[in-house]
Amino acid sequence: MNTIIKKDFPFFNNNDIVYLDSAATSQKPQIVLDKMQEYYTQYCANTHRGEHELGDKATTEFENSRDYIAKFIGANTDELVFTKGTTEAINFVASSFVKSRFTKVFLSELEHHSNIVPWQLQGLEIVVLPLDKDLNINLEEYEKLLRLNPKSFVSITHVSNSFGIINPIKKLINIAHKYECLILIDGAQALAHLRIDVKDLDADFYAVSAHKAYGPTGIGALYGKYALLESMSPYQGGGSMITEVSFKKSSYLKPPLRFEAGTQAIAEVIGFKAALKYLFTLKQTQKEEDILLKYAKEKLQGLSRIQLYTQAENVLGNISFNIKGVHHNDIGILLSKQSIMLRTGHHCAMPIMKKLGIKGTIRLSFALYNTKEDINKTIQAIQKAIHLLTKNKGDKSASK
Amino acid sequence: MNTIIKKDFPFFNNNDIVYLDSAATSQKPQIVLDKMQEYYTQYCANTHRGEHELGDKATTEFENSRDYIAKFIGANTDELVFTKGTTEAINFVASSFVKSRFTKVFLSELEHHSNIVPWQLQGLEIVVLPLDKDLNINLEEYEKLLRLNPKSFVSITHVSNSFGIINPIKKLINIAHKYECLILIDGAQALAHLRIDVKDLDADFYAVSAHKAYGPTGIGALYGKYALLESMSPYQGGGSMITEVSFKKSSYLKPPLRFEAGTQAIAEVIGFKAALKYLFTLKQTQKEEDILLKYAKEKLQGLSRIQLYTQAENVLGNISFNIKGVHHNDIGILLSKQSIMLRTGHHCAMPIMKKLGIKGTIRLSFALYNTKEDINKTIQAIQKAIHLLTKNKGDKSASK
Amino acid sequence: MPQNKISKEIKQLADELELFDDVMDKYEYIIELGRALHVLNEKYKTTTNLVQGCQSQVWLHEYEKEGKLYFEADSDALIVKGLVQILIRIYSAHSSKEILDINTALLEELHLSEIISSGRQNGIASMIQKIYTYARQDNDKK
Amino acid sequence: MPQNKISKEIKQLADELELFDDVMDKYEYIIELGRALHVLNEKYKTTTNLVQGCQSQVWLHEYEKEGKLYFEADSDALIVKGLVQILIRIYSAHSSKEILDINTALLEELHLSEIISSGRQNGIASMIQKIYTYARQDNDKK
Ligand SMILES: Cc1ncc(COP(=O)(O)O)c(C=O)c1O
Ligand SMILES: Cc1ncc(COP(=O)(O)O)c(C=O)c1O
Repeated sequence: MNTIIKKDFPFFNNNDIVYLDSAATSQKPQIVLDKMQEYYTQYCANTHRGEHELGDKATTEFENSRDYIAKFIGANTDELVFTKGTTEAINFVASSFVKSRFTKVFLSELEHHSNIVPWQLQGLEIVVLPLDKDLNINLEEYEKLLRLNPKSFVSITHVSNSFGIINPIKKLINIAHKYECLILIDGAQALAHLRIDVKDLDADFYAVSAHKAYGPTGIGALYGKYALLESMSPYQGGGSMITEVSFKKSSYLKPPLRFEAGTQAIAEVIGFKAALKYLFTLKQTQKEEDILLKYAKEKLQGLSRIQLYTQAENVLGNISFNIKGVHHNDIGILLSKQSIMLRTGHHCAMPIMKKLGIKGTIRLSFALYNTKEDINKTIQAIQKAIHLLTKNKGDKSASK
Repeated sequence: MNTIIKKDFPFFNNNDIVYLDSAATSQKPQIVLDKMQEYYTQYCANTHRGEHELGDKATTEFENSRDYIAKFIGANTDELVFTKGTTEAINFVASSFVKSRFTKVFLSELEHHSNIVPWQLQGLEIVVLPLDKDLNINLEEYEKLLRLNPKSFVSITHVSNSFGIINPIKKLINIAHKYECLILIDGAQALAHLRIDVKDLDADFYAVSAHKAYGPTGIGALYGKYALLESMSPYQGGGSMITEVSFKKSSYLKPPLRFEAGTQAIAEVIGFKAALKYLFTLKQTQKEEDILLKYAKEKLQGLSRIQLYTQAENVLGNISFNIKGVHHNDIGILLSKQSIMLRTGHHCAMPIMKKLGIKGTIRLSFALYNTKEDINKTIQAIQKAIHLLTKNKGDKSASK
Repeated sequence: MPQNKISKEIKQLADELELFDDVMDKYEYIIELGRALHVLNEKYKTTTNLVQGCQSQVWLHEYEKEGKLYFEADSDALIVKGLVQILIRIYSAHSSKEILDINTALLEELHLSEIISSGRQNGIASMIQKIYTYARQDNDKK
Repeated sequence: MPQNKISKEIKQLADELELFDDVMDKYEYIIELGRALHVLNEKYKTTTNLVQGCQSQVWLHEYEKEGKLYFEADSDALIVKGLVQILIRIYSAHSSKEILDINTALLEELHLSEIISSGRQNGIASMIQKIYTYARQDNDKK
């Protein structure tokens, strides 16, 4: 199955790389590139402006994409605002909503920098939700903290980008609402792997990036409940978000257009839709991804001196580990030299690294195109790297 | 010459449209699409993160693009910050620099909404620089105002998107600096048409969009003098703009990376460079564009009931007009039906429209691929439209 | 989709418009419809009746008489006036129920890109929205 | 580009590294260089001497003796240590003038992607910068 999927991705037709860094950014299927090409070569025009037919066509495709992407995550069309990515989406909420209404934000220890720094920049105090030893949020502590701090703002990742932990989002949202808190979910690592239904989850905000889910760079989206979006002031000002401008005063369109100032990432929005459509037609189940992840974990556990950081079962998309006595960076370089691309380091999640007392990890992260073959090659390459890095100095003969 | 140029643009190979809306967004040459495709299909990876060779390659191409784009406008590499476009660039300066240092901003009456609304959103008072009758900034008034308000912030467009006026930027900057003012130049309409040298101009900030200069959507840049950038706090927070993150406090990288939070528009940055490289190799002079614009103006002046809004000679890239007694929108629709795509309306510049006492104009805007043939077809189509719109009711025979 | 008087009217108009093989002739016809549009009394050109478009302005005045909804409108642009005339022919003098039974997608049969436009700032699109909102309000009263 | 002792050293190292046709053998050699790196006295592992990389840390201690600059360094990662060793072989025991005469682009001849990396957060790249900054300061004093 996954070998067939690989064929949809020109990247894999062009080289023999084992790509295990999809949590950083995924490869893109041909159809996504084609759809963007179509825009650029057949109906390239600006959107939401003066109405010639070319512009109309571009606007229609743009708005159809919004519609599709919104439906894909269970949202209404008007509740989906395009942003550069998850990072911008969170900065936007921090600046246009949370800053003026809250003084603190509750985050888990697992968060990505993109769900930490935006709050700090707005001068908000961060309260940290503690984890259990398997890196799961301690639900009792969570509820206790919110009980003591009702009407607060909470922001939590759906899936951890460094340890694959799937947080019990529905429960977390439920508890948040019980204490009249509002909650943003960082969906950067979820979109490519889980069926998301923001209405069923009852999330207040949900942020995603296209490039981690087979889509182009430079585009992402924020879902927000319409009433919340309506209460928000514009994040940026410029063309196509106004109803009236004068030097004294301007008035703004309704959401989502209110929040989309200036020329949008038009080709990218169109490519984003194509990516989700591709994802949808694959009808890949989470099960198949689970099988691969379990396979990888099993193989890794077979390595001597392996250090894993969670035994949790609610894990998806990526595994982090270290080899005791070896620097993760050394492994990363030697794997790269063997055409295996994966990320080593702090994965933009310094706080959890610090808490675990490490500088970083080696991370395998998966997408639908990965195969057991990929895992086997990787394990072999890791063994080779360990061998080179740990054998005695000058013991040249042993390396062959 | 321009017919040969048309061949570089797949859009024109695909259809017979006369495209005169390049001030909204330009068409893209094949080489730009190819370079983005190359990234997506050969070395697709995230940048500035864990260092596998694929990511290194992507980072190298990304930073080489920065280097090229910076040089193209005469800036140092470290002085170029990538943004979504001109709109975001101006919002960024308004939020991260002007807001905390100034209470007023001086703008010309010609400004685009993207150079008006961002200042309003930050609560800054706008002081309007008056125009002469030909829509040129009154330099005496300008100097007088700045003399009375030293150490202010000024923001002015290089080229007007609605009337093509080229402002005497070097002089304006000079005068601004004489009174210790700082000045941002909105270069959205200049990049595709003029050789820009920010150092020679001595601009403090200069903002551009790729998509108006043969580049992709979703990317633009802000030039800022390094000392100014260094004094600015981050605009957004997230991955890859930090040196250290903890829940208590984070520290940030130096410019420009400090201002580039989260995954960047990688393919678009690479495409942006390709666009400017294409523009550079054409070595098209401003003269050839002048000839076309003059030709169009001459032809337009031949129409009866034509209303032009400036007789200035320092005009570039676009012409706005109206036909007395006819709504611009009616002309727009009928031109579109004749495969001529141009923009009618307020062109995101309501204040100047209001000042002229009009709702909008019909705008021809040009790029290197436009030909006299394009103009001739357009004039014919306008004549046909005027004919249909102004003949007596029921006078069917006259339409043939 | 139920067949009612409105859908028949749309069908008939579509057939009529299809007779033009030259698109410019079609628009000439629309312009004539625009010229023929019943002038809207100035007192109805109010801010409430204004449906703002990005390009042209449309004023729409609605009223109910004997269970039927009536629409009168005007615009500052001629082609828009013609399109407005077409929409009035379609929607005026029908009950709110009849209007609500018609999916706006049906208007696509007219092949007038200006009528079904995704540009949310399109005056015509806003006018259609206003017609339906009015019909919904009227229907809710019952 | 002037030919001096440093450029000759680079050339010689490049020739040496080129002998490996298997890239893993080459890195094995670098690892060995890393192991052989003279241990940096703990007292020099200060924050000022730390050149922060995204991945690994490098401490670089510089000093001048009889008109020549000397470099000692350490890292927490083994391959980086090997690369550091290579850089020390290249730059240590030369005058600041000799160092400044060498364009860093010359290092590309080594074909070690980790050494000339565009990642501005690369520890090795920062180390090279620090070497040049020190050489410039030393040169300015004269
Ligand atoms: C003069 C001027 N400034 C700013 C902008 C905004 O550029 P963008 O929409 O690419 O952000 C435009 C484009 O419409 C413009 O013409
Ligand atoms: C959990 C998580 N949140 C946020 C982000 C930021 O996403 P982006 O870089 O696309 O803005 C990432 C991606 O690195 C992530 O993994």
